[in-house]
Amino acid sequence: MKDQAKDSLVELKIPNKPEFLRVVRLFISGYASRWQLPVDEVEDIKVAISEVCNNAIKGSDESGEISQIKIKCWQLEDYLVFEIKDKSSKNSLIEGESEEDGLGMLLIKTLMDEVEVISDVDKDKKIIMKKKIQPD
Amino acid sequence: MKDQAKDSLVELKIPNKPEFLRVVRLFISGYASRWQLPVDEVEDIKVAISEVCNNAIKGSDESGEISQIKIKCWQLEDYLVFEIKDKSSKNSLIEGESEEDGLGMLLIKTLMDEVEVISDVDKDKKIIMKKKIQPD
Amino acid sequence: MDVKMEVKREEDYILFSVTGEIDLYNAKQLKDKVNTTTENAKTQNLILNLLEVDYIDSTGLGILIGIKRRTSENNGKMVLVLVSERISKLFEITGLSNIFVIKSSIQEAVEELQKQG
Amino acid sequence: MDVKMEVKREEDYILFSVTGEIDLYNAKQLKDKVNTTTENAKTQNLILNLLEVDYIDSTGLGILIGIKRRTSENNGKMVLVLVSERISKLFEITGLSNIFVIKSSIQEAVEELQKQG
Ligand SMILES: Nc1ncnc2c1ncn2[C@@H]1O[C@H](COP(=O)(O)OP(=O)(O)O)[C@@H](O)[C@H]1O
Ligand SMILES: Nc1ncnc2c1ncn2[C@@H]1O[C@H](COP(=O)(O)OP(=O)(O)O)[C@@H](O)[C@H]1O
Repeated sequence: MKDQAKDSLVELKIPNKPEFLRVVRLFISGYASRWQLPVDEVEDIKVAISEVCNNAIKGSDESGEISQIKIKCWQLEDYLVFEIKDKSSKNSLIEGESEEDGLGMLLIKTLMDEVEVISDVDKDKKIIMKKKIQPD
Repeated sequence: MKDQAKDSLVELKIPNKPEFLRVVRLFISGYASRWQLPVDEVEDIKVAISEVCNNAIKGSDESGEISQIKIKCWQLEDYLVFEIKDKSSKNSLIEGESEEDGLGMLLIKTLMDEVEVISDVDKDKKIIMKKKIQPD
Repeated sequence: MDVKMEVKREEDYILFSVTGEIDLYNAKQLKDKVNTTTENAKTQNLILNLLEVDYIDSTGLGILIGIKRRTSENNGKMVLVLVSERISKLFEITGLSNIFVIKSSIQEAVEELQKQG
Repeated sequence: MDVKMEVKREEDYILFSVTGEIDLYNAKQLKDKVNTTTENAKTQNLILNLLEVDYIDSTGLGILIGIKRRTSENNGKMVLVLVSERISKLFEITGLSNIFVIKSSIQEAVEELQKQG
């Protein structure tokens, strides 16, 4: 990992349960504030990441088994990069059936500059999202 | 790890740099709010953990090499348990020389119900702190 | 849950005022509270005052859609009260700003309901 | 840095008003700003208005001690303005509440300086 990424790399792991969504939101506010981002951009990131977590939590309910959602954030040149990994969700972190899921995906794709889904059936589901920031 | 701990286990890793202290503070607010703690208790936890992070950051400056501070939080019966690990700090996570360090230690020991330092020279420095909460 | 909802029953509408963050954790509780309140109420006209809502996710938006659908089925009218640019942005992105009647004060919402009378 | 400091030079004291969170990240910047401002100022009497400070750590407390020491060396007086129970609790725990002169309004702080005149 490049140095710049290394000294901006922060990782958060939460159980895939809805009561920890608030921790994610506050964590993101704290992280994004590190780069003096305008409030609106911080909120965009917060919503997008929360929606991915929503999918991971909803996708995992049936199994009932507690697994972790892993969120990694780092800076790469003019971007903040957010990688979210989750084991348990059956469907991919971004597709979903219900109307709500559709809203969630629309929010993720609109609020983030780049969205990439890397999900192979057996291993982790992974989504990488990028948000452009002025160079620090 | 006991089930109760497992479904309350949250982990945060930050670089040992002062600009990430704010992430820790917001993260703690989010985490502690999960247990409907009175605001004053949330602030106690925030100060105690930040002081341990201060020591880890100050202790690491000389080496200049970026390492991570790992913070784990979980519930154990009537307690919230906070474990903080850091590789680089020469001195232990709780001792310190300067007047400031003295203040920090005093705050940590006063604001937390239990404080245990486990630091063996070569491996990680580790401190475990507990705060009593009403059973959830 | 980090959200609060106050209910005010009026002659020809019920006012729900929500404060805080609406997410996957507490959205369902809100929906249940609205549904039980309106169940056999005299009026099916609702005003949802979101002025103090500072965060809403897709589940929150989803319950608003559900409440609107139910209100229409019961021949009621529903008006949202919303000014926050932040929250409005989410309504616009999802196209929901076209589906809901949105006013910027409770007074305007009440007038809107009377207009549609 | 997530902290702001405003300076107001008066005839017989300098007023520093701090807003936000004082931590390891920004404490030194605050100290430098106070020191450069008071360096060759007419008066060495300082009022540090902490009414809007919602977080302070040991480094923050440390710089307050340093500023007080320097002020005394320059035969100046220093008064803190503080009401937050949260912050006062940290002063009490560390015993600093006995070291500093602490008032609950700027007005009281000014009167305190005039008294010691
Ligand atoms: N995601 C969450 N999971 C669990 N508890 C939460 C969460 N978010 C907030 N809380 C806590 O719920 C408590 C109650 O929130 P509050 O807004 O006061 O509503 P109420 O007191 O009516 O439940 C607060 O102390 C808050 O910290
Ligand atoms: N720990 C931190 N590290 C870096 N930047 C931070 C930190 N905390 C806050 N900031 C950011 O610094 C920016 C400036 O903070 P602010 O309080 O507006 O003071 P100023 O604008 O005078 O620097 C804010 O956007 C905030 O997000």
